Amino acid sequence: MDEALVQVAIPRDLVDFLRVEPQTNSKAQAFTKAFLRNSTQQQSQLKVQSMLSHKAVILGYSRPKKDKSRRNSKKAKGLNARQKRAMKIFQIKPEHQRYELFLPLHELWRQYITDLCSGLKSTSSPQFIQQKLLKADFHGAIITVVRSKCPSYVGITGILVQEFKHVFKIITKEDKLKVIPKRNSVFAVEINGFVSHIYGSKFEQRASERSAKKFKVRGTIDL
Amino acid sequence: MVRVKSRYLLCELNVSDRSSLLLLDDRAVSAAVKAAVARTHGDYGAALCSIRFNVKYLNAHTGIVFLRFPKSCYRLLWSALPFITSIETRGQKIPCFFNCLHVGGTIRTCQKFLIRYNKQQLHRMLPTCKTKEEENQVCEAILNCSLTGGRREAFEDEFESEEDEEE
Amino acid sequence: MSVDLDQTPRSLLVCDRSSFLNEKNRISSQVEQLHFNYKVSLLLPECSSAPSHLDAVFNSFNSFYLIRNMPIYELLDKHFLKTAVYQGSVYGVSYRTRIDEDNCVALMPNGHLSLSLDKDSFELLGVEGKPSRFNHRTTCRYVVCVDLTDSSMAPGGRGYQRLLTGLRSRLQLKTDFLLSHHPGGGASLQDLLSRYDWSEHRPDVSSHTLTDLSCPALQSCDLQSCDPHSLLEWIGAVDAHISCENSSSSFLSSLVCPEPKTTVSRALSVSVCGLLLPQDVHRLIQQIRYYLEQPRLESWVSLTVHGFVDSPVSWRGNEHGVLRGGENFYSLLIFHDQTYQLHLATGAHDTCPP
Amino acid sequence: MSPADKKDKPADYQRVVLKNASPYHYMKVCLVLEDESTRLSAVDLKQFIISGLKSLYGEVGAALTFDLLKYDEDTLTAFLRVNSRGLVKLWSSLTLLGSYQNQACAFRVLQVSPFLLALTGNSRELQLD
Repeated sequence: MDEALVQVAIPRDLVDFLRVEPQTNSKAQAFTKAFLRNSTQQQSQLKVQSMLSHKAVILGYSRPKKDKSRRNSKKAKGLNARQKRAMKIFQIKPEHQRYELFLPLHELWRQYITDLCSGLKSTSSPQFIQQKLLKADFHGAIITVVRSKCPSYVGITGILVQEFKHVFKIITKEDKLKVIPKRNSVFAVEINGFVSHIYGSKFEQRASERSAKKFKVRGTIDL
Repeated sequence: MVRVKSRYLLCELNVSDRSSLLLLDDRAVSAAVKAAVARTHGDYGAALCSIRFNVKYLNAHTGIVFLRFPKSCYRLLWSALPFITSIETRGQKIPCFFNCLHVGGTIRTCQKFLIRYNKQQLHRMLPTCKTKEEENQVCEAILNCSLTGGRREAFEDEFESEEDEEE
Repeated sequence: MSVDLDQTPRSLLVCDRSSFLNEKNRISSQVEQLHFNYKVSLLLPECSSAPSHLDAVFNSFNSFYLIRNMPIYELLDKHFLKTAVYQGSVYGVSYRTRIDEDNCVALMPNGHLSLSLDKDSFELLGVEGKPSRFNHRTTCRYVVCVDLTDSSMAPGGRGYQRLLTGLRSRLQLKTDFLLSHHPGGGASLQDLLSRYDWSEHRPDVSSHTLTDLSCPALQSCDLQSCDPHSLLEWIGAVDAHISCENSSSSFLSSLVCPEPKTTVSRALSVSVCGLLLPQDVHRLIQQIRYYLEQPRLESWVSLTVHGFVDSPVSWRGNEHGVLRGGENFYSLLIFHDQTYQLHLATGAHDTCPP
Repeated sequence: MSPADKKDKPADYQRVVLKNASPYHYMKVCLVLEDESTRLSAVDLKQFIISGLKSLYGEVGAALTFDLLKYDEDTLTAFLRVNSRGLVKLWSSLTLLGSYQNQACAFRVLQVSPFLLALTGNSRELQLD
């Protein structure tokens, strides 16, 4: 509508008043074009000029600040493996290496297993208990090495105090802390008369990871 | 480099009637060898013969055969070859026997040997020609073969055929 | 793929030739080091009945005891150790156990206990041992050898306790057991015997006479007079009552007596079976030497002693196994001039005899 | 003999160790038949073993010489003697012999030894009860 208004011929009364003469259509068009070209060109050039001289352009990319703060908080929470080792967090002090100290832990573990296996009656099927035991935590259990490739491990009995990926640390009745590799040994766990055997080579996981792992059924297992 | 090693036996099929050679094909020779091995060495030999035994090449014009045997048992299998007295093909029984000329580790050495062997034969045979006519006959045969032998059988063919002519 | 069908497992034959009068002869140690003798067979040419002093030796071979289902930890019993093992000269070997499939036990006169165990039993026992020398690719057999007279194996010691609990509670090894002891050693077995089902056995003596036996002409002078293999073959053929009267064209058998040969009109073959002590064998050899001192028609005697096939040890406590035959035997040919030829033979799973 | 005689001979000590030198191997085998009343003569048995050799090792195998040293018709137990080089062939063909006159059978190889003497003193045969 505005465009139409611009292109409309100037009314007669205004011609006299403004002392301008309406040009012919073609001439007017040519003029408008030329005028527009001149004015706009100048304007864009100016803008670019001002942009280049005043505006700051960021060339690099920076992370949002929020991310950085989260990493800091995480770092503050825990220690890395080296620090843990240096601080001897997972080592049991010699004065604490006493069998009686861990007996309550064993009691707790018995309760836990009894709960887990819903009572552990003699009527419950061994398969069911085995399934539960596979996923259970063994800290506090009394385990015995029944078979091993290395003869000197055979026969060691004690309370399992720590379980790592590849070793069990157990404390024996003689208040000795023993580190036993899981590989190439078979362990026996006894709960209320149920004796289950654990093939160490197939058990090489951390206790937490084991709960998620699926065990495969195999016909025969060698150590 | 590790590879499965084989032995290639270069054998010549001797027949009384040369035209019957043209009836032969790979499968007939292979079956004849297998049957002979099974007879002389029983199930054990047949089993050895069932893996990596192959008739690699058969020239139906000259009766040259390349047999491939596994290296570990080629002696045993080789020992059965003299017991082949006939080959059955297309319902016909062709009386023949195997004459082993060379044992090589690769086909290439066998081929080289064959060329040398045929050359020797030629040099031995040519001086025995009595008349000019005979010599001409030999030359003609060579030319003939080079014409017809342009197909699959390269040079073995030429030399082999001359020798035949001589006989 | 292996095609070589001509190979056979290894075997060893040691031929010794010496004289009893030579101070370097080792015959007594060679006899004594083979602890577990199963069979002694004697061939006396030109003899129809055994002379009385030889007969007396045969009948005075030590008797032995068979204990049924004896737990092996009984051998570690404090009292038994004191009354028998420490006294020495106690021989024990498990019976009706096959060394290629079962666990075998041997108690040697020097107080060593040798157990040949399969892999599973070894892992259960928890006592130090060595993998067997004759394992093929995978170790499936272990040998545990303990010296019961050692101070660490004294009752109450750590090694003793470990072995005892291992045998008692972990690996409950029970076998039939043959036990014998030399009366000169002063050992007494009665206490152990009284606790189990046992029986006493006399070595089983059998003899028979052979007539018109063709036999090789044996000369003491040189070892090469007769090929040892054909000589052993002939002795074996006589022992197994195999006829040597064959012609080379015979369809069934072409076994012949080695040349040069003679014919003896009669011969006596005596054999004794059981758990025989090396001391008794030694006594027998002495008696044969006396016997040969009298002039005779044929001037030689052949004695063959077979060891137990399933004993975990052969000569000198070296490890022994059965691959095909498990043979460990020696054959002694004694001549009138106190010279002898000794052939010691072992099979594939055996070390070289002394 | 007389002391003079002994002194004549140099009191020497000779020791020779022969390794894998036995020219023959000896086998003690027992034939187990499905129908226990079947009787075989020694010639039948040898013929049967040769037929087994022929089926497994062909005509070359059938030409393998072995001796039937002793045969007990009641227990079907036989002593065989074979060249050491032919032991594996004979043994394997015995193993693969599965039928005699259309009845199932099996050879039990009881003992194999390079010494005939070893076959006569096998402690596994000790019966004490």
